[in-house]
Amino acid sequence: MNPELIVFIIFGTVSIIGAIAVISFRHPIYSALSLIVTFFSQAGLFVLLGAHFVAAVQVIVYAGAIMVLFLFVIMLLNLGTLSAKGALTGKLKGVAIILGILLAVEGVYIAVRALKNDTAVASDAAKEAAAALANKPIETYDIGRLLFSDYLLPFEVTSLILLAALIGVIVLVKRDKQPEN
Amino acid sequence: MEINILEQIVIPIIKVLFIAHLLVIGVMVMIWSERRVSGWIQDRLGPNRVGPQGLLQPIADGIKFLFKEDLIPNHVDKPLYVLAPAMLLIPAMLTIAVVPFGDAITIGELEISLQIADINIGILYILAITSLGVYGVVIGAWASNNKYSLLGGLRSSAQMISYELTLGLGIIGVLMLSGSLSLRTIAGEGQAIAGEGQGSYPWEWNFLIHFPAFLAFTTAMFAETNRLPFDLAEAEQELVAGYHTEYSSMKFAIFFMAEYMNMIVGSAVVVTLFLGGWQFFGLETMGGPIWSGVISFAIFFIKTGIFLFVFIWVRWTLPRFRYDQLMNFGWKFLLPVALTSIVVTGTLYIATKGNLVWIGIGNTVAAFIVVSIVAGILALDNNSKAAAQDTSAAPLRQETLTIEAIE
Amino acid sequence: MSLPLEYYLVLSALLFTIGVIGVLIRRNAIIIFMCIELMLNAANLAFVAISRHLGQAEGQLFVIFVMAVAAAEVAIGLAIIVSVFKHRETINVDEINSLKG
Amino acid sequence: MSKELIIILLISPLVGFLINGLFSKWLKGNEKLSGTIGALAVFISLICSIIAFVTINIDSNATLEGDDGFVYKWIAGGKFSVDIGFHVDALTTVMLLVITGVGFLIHVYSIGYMHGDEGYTRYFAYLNLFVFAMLILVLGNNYLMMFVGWEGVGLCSYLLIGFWYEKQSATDAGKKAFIVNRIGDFGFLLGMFTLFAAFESLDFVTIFDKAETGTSAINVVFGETTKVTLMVATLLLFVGAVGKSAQLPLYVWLPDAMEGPTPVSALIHAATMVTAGVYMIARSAVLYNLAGTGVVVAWIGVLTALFAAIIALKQNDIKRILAYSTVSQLGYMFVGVGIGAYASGIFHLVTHAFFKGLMFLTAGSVMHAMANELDIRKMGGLRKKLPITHATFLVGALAIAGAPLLSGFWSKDEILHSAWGSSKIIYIIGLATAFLTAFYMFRLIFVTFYGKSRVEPEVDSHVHESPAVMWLPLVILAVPAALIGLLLGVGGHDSWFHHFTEDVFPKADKAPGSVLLFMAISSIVGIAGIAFAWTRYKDRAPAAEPTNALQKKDFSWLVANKFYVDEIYNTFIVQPIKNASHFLLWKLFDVGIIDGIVNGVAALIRVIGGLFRRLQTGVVQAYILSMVIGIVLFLAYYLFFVN
Repeated sequence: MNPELIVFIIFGTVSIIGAIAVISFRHPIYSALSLIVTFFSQAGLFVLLGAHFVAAVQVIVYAGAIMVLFLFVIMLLNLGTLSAKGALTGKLKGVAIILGILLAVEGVYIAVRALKNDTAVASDAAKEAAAALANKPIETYDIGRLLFSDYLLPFEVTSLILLAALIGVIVLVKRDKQPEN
Repeated sequence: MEINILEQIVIPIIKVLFIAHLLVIGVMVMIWSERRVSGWIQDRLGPNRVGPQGLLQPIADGIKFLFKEDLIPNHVDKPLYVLAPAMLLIPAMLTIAVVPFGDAITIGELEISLQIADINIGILYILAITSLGVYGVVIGAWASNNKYSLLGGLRSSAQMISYELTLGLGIIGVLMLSGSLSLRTIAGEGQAIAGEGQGSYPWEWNFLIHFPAFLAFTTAMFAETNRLPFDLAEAEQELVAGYHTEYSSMKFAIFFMAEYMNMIVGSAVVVTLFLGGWQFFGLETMGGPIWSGVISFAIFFIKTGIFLFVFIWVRWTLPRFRYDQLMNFGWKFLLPVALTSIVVTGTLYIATKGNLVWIGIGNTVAAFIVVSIVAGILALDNNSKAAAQDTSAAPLRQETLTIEAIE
Repeated sequence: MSLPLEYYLVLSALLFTIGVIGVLIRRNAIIIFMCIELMLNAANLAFVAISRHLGQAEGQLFVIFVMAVAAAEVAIGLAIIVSVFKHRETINVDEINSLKG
Repeated sequence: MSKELIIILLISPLVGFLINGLFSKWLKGNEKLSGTIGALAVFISLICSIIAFVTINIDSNATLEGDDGFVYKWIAGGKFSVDIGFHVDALTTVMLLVITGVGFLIHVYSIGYMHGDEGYTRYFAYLNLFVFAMLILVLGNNYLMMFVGWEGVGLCSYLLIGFWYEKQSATDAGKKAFIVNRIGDFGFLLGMFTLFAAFESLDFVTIFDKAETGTSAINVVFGETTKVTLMVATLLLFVGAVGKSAQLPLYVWLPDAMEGPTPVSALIHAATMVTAGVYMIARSAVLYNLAGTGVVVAWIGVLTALFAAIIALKQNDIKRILAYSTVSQLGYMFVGVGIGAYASGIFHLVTHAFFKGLMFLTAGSVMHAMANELDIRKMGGLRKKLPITHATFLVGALAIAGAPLLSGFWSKDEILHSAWGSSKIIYIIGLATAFLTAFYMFRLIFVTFYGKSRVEPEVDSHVHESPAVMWLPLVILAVPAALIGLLLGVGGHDSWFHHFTEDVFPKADKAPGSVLLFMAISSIVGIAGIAFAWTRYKDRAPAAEPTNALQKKDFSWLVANKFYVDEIYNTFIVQPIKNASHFLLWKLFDVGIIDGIVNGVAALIRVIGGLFRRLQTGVVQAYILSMVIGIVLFLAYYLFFVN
C-alpha cells in the first residue's frame, strides 16, 4: 500500500473526526480543542502536499494565534453550555443536515467531474507539461518571490486589512473614558 | 523505494533516544543547579545532603513525586485536567528535534548529522511548536475550575500571545541575512543565495549584528517560559500558584519539567541563532572527521549551559513585573525594537551592500533611538495622566475587568 | 506516486460541508465562528492541493492571504462577540435578534 | 528643458495648497508659518520659471512641445484621447514669469495684509491653488488641460471673491462672477467640441498643423470649408475669453469681484486670471489668423476699452475705478491680439500685470491705512501720511497713463500703432480711451493723495504707512512696473520682446508710419489727460450723489450709474430666467413630475417592503439557511443543466 495514502487516510480521518467533534461538543472549549486537532491534521496534509511553509504558517497562525484567541475569549466570558429553550436551530437541525449532505454530494461530484473534464479535454502534450509541472516542488523561496513581486499590491492591501482590524478591535472593546474630574 | 535500515531507521532512533534522555537529565541537572545557584546568589547553601554536593537531590524529588497520591479534585474537568500537563510537555520536547547540536560525525562512509531532523523550515517549526505550549497552561488552568488558576491561565495566554510576536519578528533580521529557514544553515555558513552565516569567531556571530533583536528575542524567550520576572501566570503572592494550583504529584512534576525543558530548548535556540551554534574559534574543525563532531557538540553544550546559567541568574535577580508593565514592555518596547531591527537590517543590507559592521551599528543605534522615543512618549503620557486622574486606579483595572467578567 | 487531486478535493468538500452544517445548527456564536474557520480551512486545503496539481505557487500564496484575512476576521469577530456579551449577557444567536424586521 | 523642472514648478503650489488646506487646524495659530509656506511654494515656482525662461532665452529651440511634453495618458476612448502634457515655449515662459513673479510678491504682501484674519490659512490655501490652476492653464499642451486650468482659476476666483463669506455682498459677488463665467465657459466648451469635431484632437500642435495644412476631418456640421469651421470655433472660444477676461457684454462681474481681499484683486482680477482670455487667443493665434475673426476680437476689445473708461470717470470707489480700468486695459490687449499684433498684446499683458498689480496693492495699502475705507471722497491729502504708497501709486498711474518712457507707454503705443495699420477708427477710439485713462487715473490720484484731507476725524489719527512686508513688495513691483517697457519694448516691432516671441506667433505686418510720431501723439494725449485732471480735481472732491430729478437726466448721471447695465441684465435676463425656473422648472417639473415619480416609487417600495419584512427574522441562521439553499440549488443547476 502506498505510504502516502496511509498518511492521507490517517490525517483525513482525524481532520473529519475533529470537524465533526467541533460541531458536536456542547462545550465551546472542547469544540475549540477539536478544531485545533483538525487544524493540525490539515497541517499534516499540507506537509504531505509538499507545502511546508503553509503547514508551518497554518500551525503558527491558526493553532498558535487564532485558537488561543478563541480560548482566551471563551475563558474570559466563561461560557457554559447554552440552554436550548425556544431555539430555532433545533427545528432546523434536520433540514440543515439534509442540506449539508446534498451540498457535500454536489461538492464531491463537481470536484471529480471537473477534473475528468480537465483531463479529457487536454491534449497529450498539455498533459505531459502538466505532469512535469506537478512534480516541481514549490519552495518557500517561490512563495516569497511571488509575494514580493507579482502580488506585492495584494500583500500590502492585506497589511492594511490587518491594520484596519487592529484599529477596529481597539475601537470596539475600548471602554468609555472615565469622566474627567 | 529502497530503505537503508541503518541510515534511515536505526541512527535516527538512537539520536532521538539520546536527545530525549539528554533533555530529561538536563532537566534534573537544571533543577539541582537552579537550587544551588539560587542558594549561592542568596548567600545560603541549597541542597547538599543527597549525594555529593546534593547532586542526587533531583532523583530523590522525582521519586517523591512518583510515590505521592495522584489526586484529582472532584470539581475539575477530568479529561482536560489530565491532558493539560502532557500538552505542555510534548511541545517542549518536540522543539528540540530541529536544533543542530553540532557538526557531523563521519565514520567511514557514514555521516551522522548531529541533529534529529534538518527540515528546511526549521525555525518556523520551532515557532509553531513553541506557540502550542500555551495550550497546556490555558487548558490546565481552565480545567482546574479554580478562580486563581483561570486568572493565571488568562494572564499566561495574553502574555504568550504578546511575546510570541517579538519572538517571531526578532529573528526576521537573522533570517534575512542568512537567507534560510533551516537552523543548521543559520547556525553555520548561511545559504548560498544571500548567504551571511555565522562564522567561527565571536565577532562574526549574529548577536553582535542583531544586538537589539538578540536582546528582544532573549527577553521574549524568558517571557515564554513564564519565569521571573515574567511569572505573572503563577505569581505566588497573588494567585497561589497560578495555573497549576490544583495539580499535585507527577502531574505537577510534569509542568515543572516542561518549564525546564522549555528553558533548555530556548537556550539551545538562542545559541543556534545568535551565538554561532557549535562554532568557537575554529576549535570545532580540529578533531578530524570523528572527533570534530564530538568537539562541536561539546562547544554547543557548554554555550547552552552558560546561557542557562543566565536564565537562573536573571530569575533570582529581578523582581516581578506588574501586569500592565508587562504588557507595556512587550508591546511598546520589545515589539518596536524587533520591527526596527527588520527595517534597519533590510535597508542597510541594500544600502551598504551587505556590510555587516554597518548593519550591526545601524541596528543598535536605531533601536536606541526607537526606545528613547517610546520612553519619551510614555513619560509625557504618564505625566498628563497623572495630572488628569487618580493614578492608583490604573494598575488595578485589568484585574477588575477579568474578575468582573468571570463572575 | 503522489495521490490524485480528487482525494484532497473530496476531503475539502466534506470539511466544508461539516462547517456549513455547524454554522446552521449551533447557537453559540463562538462555535459558529469556529465553523467559519473550518470552512476557510477547507478552502485552503483545496487551494494547496490544486496548487500542487498545477505546479504553481499562487495557490499557496492565496492560502497565506486567506489566513491573514481570517486572522483579521477573528480579531474583529471576537471583539464583537465580547462587546455583545457585555451588553446583552449572551452570545446565543437566537437571542440576538434585534434586527428583526 | 526638462519635464521634471516643469513638474516641480507645477506641483510646488499644489503642495503648498495641500499643506495649508489639510493642516489648517494646526497652522491656524501660526500665521507666519502658514504665509511662509504659501509664499515659499510660489517662490519655488518662480525659480523654476526663471530657469525655464533663461533656458529658452539662451536656446530658442529648448521648448517642450508635442511628444516632448508628454507626461501621462489621461483619457483614451475611441478617437478621443487627451494627454496630460506640457507645452512650453516663449509665450508660456513669459506667462509663467508674470504669474509666479507677481504671484510671489502678492503672496508676500498678503502675509502682512491678511494679518489677523480669521481665514488666514484658508486664504493662502486658495491662493496657492489659484497659482496651481493658472499654471495648468498656461502649461497645458491641449485645450482640455487649458480648460481644466480655466475652470480651476474660475473656482479659485469664486472662492476668493466670496472669501469673507459672512458678508452678503461678497457671496453675491462670488456667485455673480461664477455664473457670468459659466456663460463664457459654455462658449469655450462648444469651441473645444467644434475643434475636436474638425480635427479629432485637442492638442495645440496637432490642431495648428492640421489647420494650416487644411487637412481637417470631414466636417458634417459646417460643410467642407475649414475656414467656416475655424470661424465658428474661434468665435466660440472668444466667447469664453469674453467671459473670463471681462469684455463686453460679460464684463459685469469684474467690478463686483472687488469684494474679495485686495491682493486677490491684484493677482486674480488684474494680473493673471483675467488675462487668460488674451493668452488663449495668443496661443490660438494660428487659428485666429486663418479664420480672420480677429476683427471681431479687436472691435469688442476697443469698445470695451472705451466703455469701461467712460464708466471709470464717475466712480468713487477706489477699487472699482481700478477694476474698470482693468476691463479697459484688457480691451486694449484684445485689440492687440485681435489685429494680429499678438506680441504687442502679450507685451501689454505683461506690463499691465505689473503696473495694475502694483496699483491694486497700493490701493490695498491705502485701505489698510484708512481702516478699509474705499470711497475716495473721504480721502484726500494722503500724500504726506503715506509717502511710499503715494510714490508707488504714482509710478503705476504714470505707467498706465502712458507717460513717456514708462512701461505702459511702450506697450500701449505698440498696440495703437498696429491698430493704425489695421483700422483707423479703432486707432482713434483707442487714442480717446488713452486720454480718458490718463484722466480718470489722475482724478483718482489727485482726489486721494492731494488737496485737503477729507478723512473722517476718528480715522485720521490712525492713518499710517503699511508695514515693511507690505510696502517692500510695492517698491519691488514698482521697479518693473516702471522700467519693464524700457527693457523689453524699445524699438517697437524690432524690440527684444518681439524677437523673443517671434517663433510663437505668426508674422505680423509692420504697421506703416513713423514710430516716433505715434509715440509723440500718444504722449501728448496722455499728458493732456493728466493736465485736464489736474485742472478739474486739483483740490476738489467729486460731486456728491445727484439729488434732484433735473440732474438725473444728464449723461454724467448715466455714467455714474454704469449705464444701468446691471439693471438691464437683471430685468431682461435674470428675472425671466428666475421666473421660468420658479414656475416651470420647480413648481411644475420638479415638484409635480419628478417628486411625484420619486414619491410614487418610494410608496410602492414601502408596500413591497412591508411584504418582505416578515422574512427579516433577525436570526442569523435563518439567513444563512437561505444562502445555503441558494448554493445547493445553484450547484444543482450547474450539475444538471450546464454541459
